[in-house]
Amino acid sequence: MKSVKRVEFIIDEREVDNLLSSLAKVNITSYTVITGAYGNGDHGMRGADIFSDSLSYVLIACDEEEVKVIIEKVRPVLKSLGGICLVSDAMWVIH
Amino acid sequence: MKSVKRVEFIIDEREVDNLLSSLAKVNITSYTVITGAYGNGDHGMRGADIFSDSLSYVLIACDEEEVKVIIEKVRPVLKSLGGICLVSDAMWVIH
Amino acid sequence: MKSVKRVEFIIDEREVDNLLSSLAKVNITSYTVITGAYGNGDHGMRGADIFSDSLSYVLIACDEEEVKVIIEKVRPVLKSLGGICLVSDAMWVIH
Amino acid sequence: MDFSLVRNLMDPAILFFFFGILAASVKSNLEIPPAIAKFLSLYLLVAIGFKGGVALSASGFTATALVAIGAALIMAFLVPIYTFLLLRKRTSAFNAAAIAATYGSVSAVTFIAAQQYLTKNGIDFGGYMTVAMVFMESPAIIMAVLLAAIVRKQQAQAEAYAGAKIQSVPGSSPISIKTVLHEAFTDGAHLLLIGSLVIGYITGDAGKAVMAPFTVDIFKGVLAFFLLEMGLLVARQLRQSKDLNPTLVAFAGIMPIFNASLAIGLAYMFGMSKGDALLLAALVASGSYIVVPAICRYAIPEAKPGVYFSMSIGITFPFNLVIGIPLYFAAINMLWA
Amino acid sequence: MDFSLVRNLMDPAILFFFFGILAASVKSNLEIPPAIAKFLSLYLLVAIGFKGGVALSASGFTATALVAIGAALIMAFLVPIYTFLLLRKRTSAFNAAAIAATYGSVSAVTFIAAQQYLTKNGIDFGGYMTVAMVFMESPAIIMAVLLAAIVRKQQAQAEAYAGAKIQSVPGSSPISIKTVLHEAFTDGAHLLLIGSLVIGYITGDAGKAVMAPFTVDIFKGVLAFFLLEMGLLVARQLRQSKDLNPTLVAFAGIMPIFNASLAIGLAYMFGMSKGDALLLAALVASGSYIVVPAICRYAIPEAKPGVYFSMSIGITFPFNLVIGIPLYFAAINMLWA
Amino acid sequence: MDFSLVRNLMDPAILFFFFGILAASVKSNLEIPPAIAKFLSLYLLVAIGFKGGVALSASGFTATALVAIGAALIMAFLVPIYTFLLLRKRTSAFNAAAIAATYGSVSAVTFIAAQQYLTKNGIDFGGYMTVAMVFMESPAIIMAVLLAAIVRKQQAQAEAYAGAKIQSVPGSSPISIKTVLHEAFTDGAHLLLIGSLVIGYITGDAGKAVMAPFTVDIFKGVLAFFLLEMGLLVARQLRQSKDLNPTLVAFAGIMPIFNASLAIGLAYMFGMSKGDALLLAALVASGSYIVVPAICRYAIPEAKPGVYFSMSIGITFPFNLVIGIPLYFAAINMLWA
Ligand SMILES: Nc1ncnc2c1ncn2[C@@H]1O[C@H](COP(=O)(O)O)[C@@H](O)[C@H]1O
Ligand SMILES: Nc1ncnc2c1ncn2[C@@H]1O[C@H](COP(=O)(O)O)[C@@H](O)[C@H]1O
Ligand SMILES: Nc1ncnc2c1ncn2[C@@H]1O[C@H](COP(=O)(O)O)[C@@H](O)[C@H]1O
Ligand code: NA
Ligand code: NA
Ligand code: NA
Repeated sequence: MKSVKRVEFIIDEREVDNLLSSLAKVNITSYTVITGAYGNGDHGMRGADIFSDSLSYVLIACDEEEVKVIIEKVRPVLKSLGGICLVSDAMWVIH
Repeated sequence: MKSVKRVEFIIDEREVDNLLSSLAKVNITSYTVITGAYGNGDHGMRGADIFSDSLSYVLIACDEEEVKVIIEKVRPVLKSLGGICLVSDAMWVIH
Repeated sequence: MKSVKRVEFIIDEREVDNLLSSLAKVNITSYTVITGAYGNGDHGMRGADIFSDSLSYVLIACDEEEVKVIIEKVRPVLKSLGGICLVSDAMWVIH
Repeated sequence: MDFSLVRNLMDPAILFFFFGILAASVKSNLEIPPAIAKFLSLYLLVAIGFKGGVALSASGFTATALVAIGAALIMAFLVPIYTFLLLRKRTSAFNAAAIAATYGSVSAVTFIAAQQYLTKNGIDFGGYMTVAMVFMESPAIIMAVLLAAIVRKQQAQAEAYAGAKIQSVPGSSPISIKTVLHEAFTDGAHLLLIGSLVIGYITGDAGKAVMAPFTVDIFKGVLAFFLLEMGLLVARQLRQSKDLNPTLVAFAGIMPIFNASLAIGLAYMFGMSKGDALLLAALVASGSYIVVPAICRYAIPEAKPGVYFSMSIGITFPFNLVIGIPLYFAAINMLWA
Repeated sequence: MDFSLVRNLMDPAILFFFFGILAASVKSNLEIPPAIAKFLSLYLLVAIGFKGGVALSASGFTATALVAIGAALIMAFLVPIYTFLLLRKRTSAFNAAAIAATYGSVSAVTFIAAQQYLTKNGIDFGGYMTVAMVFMESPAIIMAVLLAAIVRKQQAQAEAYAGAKIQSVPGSSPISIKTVLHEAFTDGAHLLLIGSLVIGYITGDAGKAVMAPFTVDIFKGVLAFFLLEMGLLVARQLRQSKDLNPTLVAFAGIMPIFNASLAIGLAYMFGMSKGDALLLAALVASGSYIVVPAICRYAIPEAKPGVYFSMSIGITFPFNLVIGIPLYFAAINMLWA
Repeated sequence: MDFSLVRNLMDPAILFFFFGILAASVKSNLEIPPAIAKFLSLYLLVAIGFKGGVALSASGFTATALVAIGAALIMAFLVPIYTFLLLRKRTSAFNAAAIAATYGSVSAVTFIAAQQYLTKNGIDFGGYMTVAMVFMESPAIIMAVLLAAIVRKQQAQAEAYAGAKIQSVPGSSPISIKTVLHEAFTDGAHLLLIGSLVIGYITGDAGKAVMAPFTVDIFKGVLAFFLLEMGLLVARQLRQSKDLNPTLVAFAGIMPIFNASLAIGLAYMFGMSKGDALLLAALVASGSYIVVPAICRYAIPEAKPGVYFSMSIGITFPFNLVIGIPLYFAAINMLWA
C-alpha cells in the first residue's frame, strides 16, 4: 500500500466532460465518475427532479503534486457554477 | 483549503426526504445524495432487486459542531431502520 | 463513535457478485454498492457508453484485521481486470 | 391438461421466463437495467388495473362480484392462520409469521399470467377479480404483524421466567402497527393498482379506446420482457439463498397446490365461473414478493428475508407460472364439467 | 363550459395526474424511475414535434401560419416585460426577472394537453403551432437576462453611491449572455423538439406512416404515465417550497388567465381559427419549467429557484391543465360564435 | 443508386441519427438516459431475433439457408486473417489483432438498417440471415485471441533473444482463452439474440400474432430513438478519440467497401437472392462495437480500445448506415440484373 490523496468533487454533469478533458491535458487521466446525484447548496436544489441537470461525483486518487493541478482546474468551475471539492488521505492497495 | 468533516451515511431511500427536512430545520441545508445503492447488513439484502427499496448514499461536508447535530438526527433512523454513518476528515477547497 | 477503516474499491460490475460471495465466505457480509459508475485508467475508458459494462463502487466499513482479508480477495481481481482499492480512516456512529 | 400445459409453455412470455433462468444459470451478464425493470412492473400494474376497472364499469358491482371478493377475503384470512400453525415448529416462529403474511398475500404477475392463460383459451373472467386482488393485499400483513407481536410477547415472558435479560434483535426495534398499515396502504405498487382500477372504472369504454394501444396491444411484449427479468431474478435468488432448508423448499412447492385446492373448492361451492375460479386459485396459491417482504423487513425484523422472499419468488412463483396455472385449470375443468 | 370541464376531467391522462398528486400527498413511495421519466418527456417532445412537422409539410407555410407565429412572438416579448414591471416591487428584482422569463416561455406538456383537448372535441389545429411554440422559447430568456443585467447595474450603482462594497452572490458570478444563448439553443429538450419537427417536415406522410404506431397510437398511454409523474412532482414541489408568499401564489394562479385573455384577444383580432387560438392561449398562459429554470440558475443566480420553478410547476401548470384549458376554450367559443 | 441513397436518407430513423450527430456537435446536453439506451438495444435484439425465428419456422432450414450461413462463416474467418496481415505493420500488432476481431464480427444495428432498407424497397430476405449473424459473432473473437497469443509469444522470444526482461502490460495479465470463450458465448446481447431467435422459431405464427404490436409496429420509432443515441455516441466518440491516425481512419472507411465486395461476390457465386446478398454484405462490412470490444479489453489488454472501438463505431458504422447500404445494393442490382 502506498499513501495517496483522495480528491472528490461534485459538479454539474454537464461540466464533467470539459473538466476531464482539461485534466487529461495535464496528464491526469485516471478517475471514476458516478452520475445521477442530486443535492442542495448555495444555488438551491439540483438534479432532484427530471427537469434539472443531475450532478456528478468524481473521485480521483493521486499524489500530492497532482492535487494542486486538479484544484487549479476545478476551482473555476466551482466558482462559476457551484459545487464542492474535498481532499482527504488514503492508502492505495498496490496490485 | 480549510479543514472540514466529511459525514456520509447510507439509509433507506424512503427516509432521505424526512431526514433532510429535519436537518434543514437545524440549518444544515448543503448535501449531496446518490440514489440507487444496494447493500447488505444486519437486516439482510436491500435494494438489489427491483422489488426492494433502494438505499441512498448521503454526503455532507460540514464543521465539527454540525457533525454532532447531524448525528443526533441520523441515529434514530439508523436505530429503527438500519444503515450506517461514517465521519472522516477532509480539506475543503475554498472557491 | 468507534474508529474503523473505510475500504472502497472500484471494479467491473460483472465481478462484484463473485467478489462479494468470496468475502461472505470469510464472514465479511456488510457492504454497500453503487452501480453505474464509469471511469478511465490503464485499461482505457469503461462504462461511459452503453456498449461497455459499467463499474461498481463498493464501500465497506470494517476493522483493521478485516482490511487485510478484504485486500487479499480484491487484489487478484484488480490485477487481472483492473480497478482501484483505497483504504482510509473514519469514525463509525454507533447506533 | 397435458395439452394445456404444453400450450402454456408455448407462450412467448413464458419462454422468455425460461430463457432468463437459463441466462442467469450460465452466469451471463444479461441484465435489464433496474430502472427499466421497475417501470415494466409499473406498466403491468397500470394495464391490469385499468383493464379491470373498465370491465367493472361495464358489468357493475353485481352479486357475482361480491361473492368473488368475499371468497378472496375469506382465503386472505385463512391462509396466514394455517400457514403459521403449520410452520411454527418447522422454522423460527418469526419466520413462520413472515411466511404466513407472504402466502396470505398475492403476486400480481401470477394473476396476470392466469389472465393471459384464460384469454388464450377463450375463457371469460370478471373485472372484479382485480378488485379481489387488491383486497387480498392487506389482511395477510395485518395478521402477520399481530402474530409476530404475540410471538414477541410469549418469548419475552418465557425469557422473563427463565431470568434471562430481554433482548431485542441487535440494532433494530419493531415498528408500530400504525406505521406498518400506513406503509402497506401507501406502497407504490399497491396504490398504483388501485388508482388505475379507479381510473379505468371512471373512464370506462371511452378511456379504453384511447388507452388500448398502450395498455392492451403491446402488453404481451412488455410482459415477455418482464418475465425475462423475473427469470434472471429467480435464478440469481436461488443461487444466493442459503437460508432455505428442505422443509421450506417442499412447503413452497406444495403450499400453492393446497391453497389452490381450497380456493377451487370455495369457488365451486359459491358457484363462481370457471374463469373467476382460476383467477381466485392463482391469487390464493401465489405469494407476495413485493409489498409483504418490503414490510416484513421492518415489521418483523427477526425473520430472515432470505427465507420468505426466496420461497415466494424462487419456488412458488415459477411453480405457479409454469405448472400451477394449467394444473388448477385442469382441476376446475374436471369439477365444473 | 361546465360540461367541457367535466369532460376534460374524465380524460385518463388527467386522472393519472390527480392520482399522482394524491399518491404524493399520502407520502407513498410510488416513483417513476428518473431515467424513465426523462425518457417519457423526450418521447413526448419527439411525438409532438414530429406530428407538427408532418402537418406542416401537408399544409405548407401559409399566411395563416405566419400570422399565428407572429402572434406567438408578440406575446413572447410582451409577457416578460409586463410581468417584470408588475412584480419588481412585490419580490426581489432578480426574482421578478426570472419569473418574467419563466412566464414568457412555455410548457410543452400544457401545449400537448391543449392539443389532446381539441382532438377529443373534434377541433382542428395547425402544425405551425408547434413552430410557434419553438419560437416562444428563447425571447423570454434573452429579455430576462437583459433585465437581470440592468438590475445588477442599478444595484451596483446604488451601492457605489451608498459607499458600500460591490458584492456578488457568494461563490457565484453571473455567466455571459453568449453562454446563456448557447445553453438556450443547445438545450436538449429544445433541440429535440426542433429536430423532430424538421424530420417530420422532411419525411411527411411517408414518415408518418412508419412512425405512427410509436408516435401516435401509444401516445395517450405514455402521456398518462408522464402526467402521473408530474402529479407526484407537483405535490412534492409544493410541500417543499418555502419561498412562496401569498402574492406570488396568487400571481401564479391569476397570471395565466390574464395572459390567456390577451392571447385570445390577439387571436381574435388576427382572425385565427378556434383550435389555433386555444393553442396560442395555452402557450401564452403556461410557464416554462424546463429550459428557463435550468438557465436562470446560472444566468440569474441571485433569483431563488424555489420561487419561479415552484410557481410555474406547482401552481400554473396544474391550473392550466385542469381548469385553464377548458376555461379558455369556453371563452373562445363565446367570442368566435 | 442516387435515388436509393436519397430514399435511404429520407428515412426518419436515419434522420434521427444525423440529428444526434448534430446535437452532439453543438455540445447540446441532449442525452438518452443510459438505462433507456441499453433497453432500446435489448429491444432491438429481441425484435430482430424473434422476427428471424418466426420467419425461419415458416421456411424451415432449407439448402438456401445453409448456403447463406456457410457464406457468412467463410467471411467470418477470412476477414480477421487478411485484416490482421494488412494492418500488422501499420499499427501495433496487438491493435491489429483487436481490429481484426472487430471487423470479423458484426454490428446488429447495421443489419437492422439493411433489413429496414430492403423492407422499404419491397425486397424479401430470409429469416436464416439472423442465424448467419449469430454465427458470425464468435469466430472472429477466437481468431483474434489466437493471433494475440502468437504475437505475445513472438515478442517474448524477441525480447528473450535481446536479453530484455519479459514484461507484461502494467497491472494486467491476459486472461485464458476459456474465459474469453465463456464471456463471448454468455454475453448478454449475444445470448438475448439467440434466445429470441429460438423463441420466435418455437412459437411461430401464433407467437408472432401476440408479439407483433410490440416487436413490429413500434419498431421504427424505437429504432429512431436508438439511432439518435448512436448519433450522439458517434460524435462524442470521434471528438474524444486521440489514438486514431490517418491510416486507420482511411482503413475504417475503405474496409467496409472491400469486405462488402467480397461478400457480394460470394453471394453471387452461391446464387443467393438479392435481399440475402445485401444482408450478407452489411454483416461482413460492419464491425462489432459491443461484444468484441468488451472482450478485447481483457483478452488483448495491450490493444487500445480508443483505436478499434472508435474505428468501428465512429467511422464504419455511420459509413455503412448512410452510404454503404445503398451503395452495396446498387452494386447487387447491377450484378444480379
Ligand atoms: N457542504 C456540502 N456537502 C455536500 N455536498 C455539497 C455541499 N455544498 C454543496 N454541495 C453539493 O454541491 C452542489 C452545488 O453546490 P452549490 O454551488 O453550493 O449550490 C450541491 O447541489 C450539492 O450537491
Ligand atoms: N459495514 C458496512 N459497510 C458498508 N455498508 C454497510 C455496512 N453495514 C451496513 N451497511 C449498509 O447499510 C445498509 C443497512 O444496514 P443494516 O441495517 O445493517 O442492514 C446495508 O444494506 C448496507 O448498504
Ligand atoms: N487513480 C484513480 N482514481 C480514481 N479511479 C481510478 C483510478 N485509477 C483507476 N480508476 C478506476 O478504475 C477503473 C479501472 O482502472 P484501470 O484498471 O486502471 O483501467 C477505471 O476505469 C477507473 O474507474
Ligand atoms: Na396467496
Ligand atoms: Na407563457
Ligand atoms: Na464484419
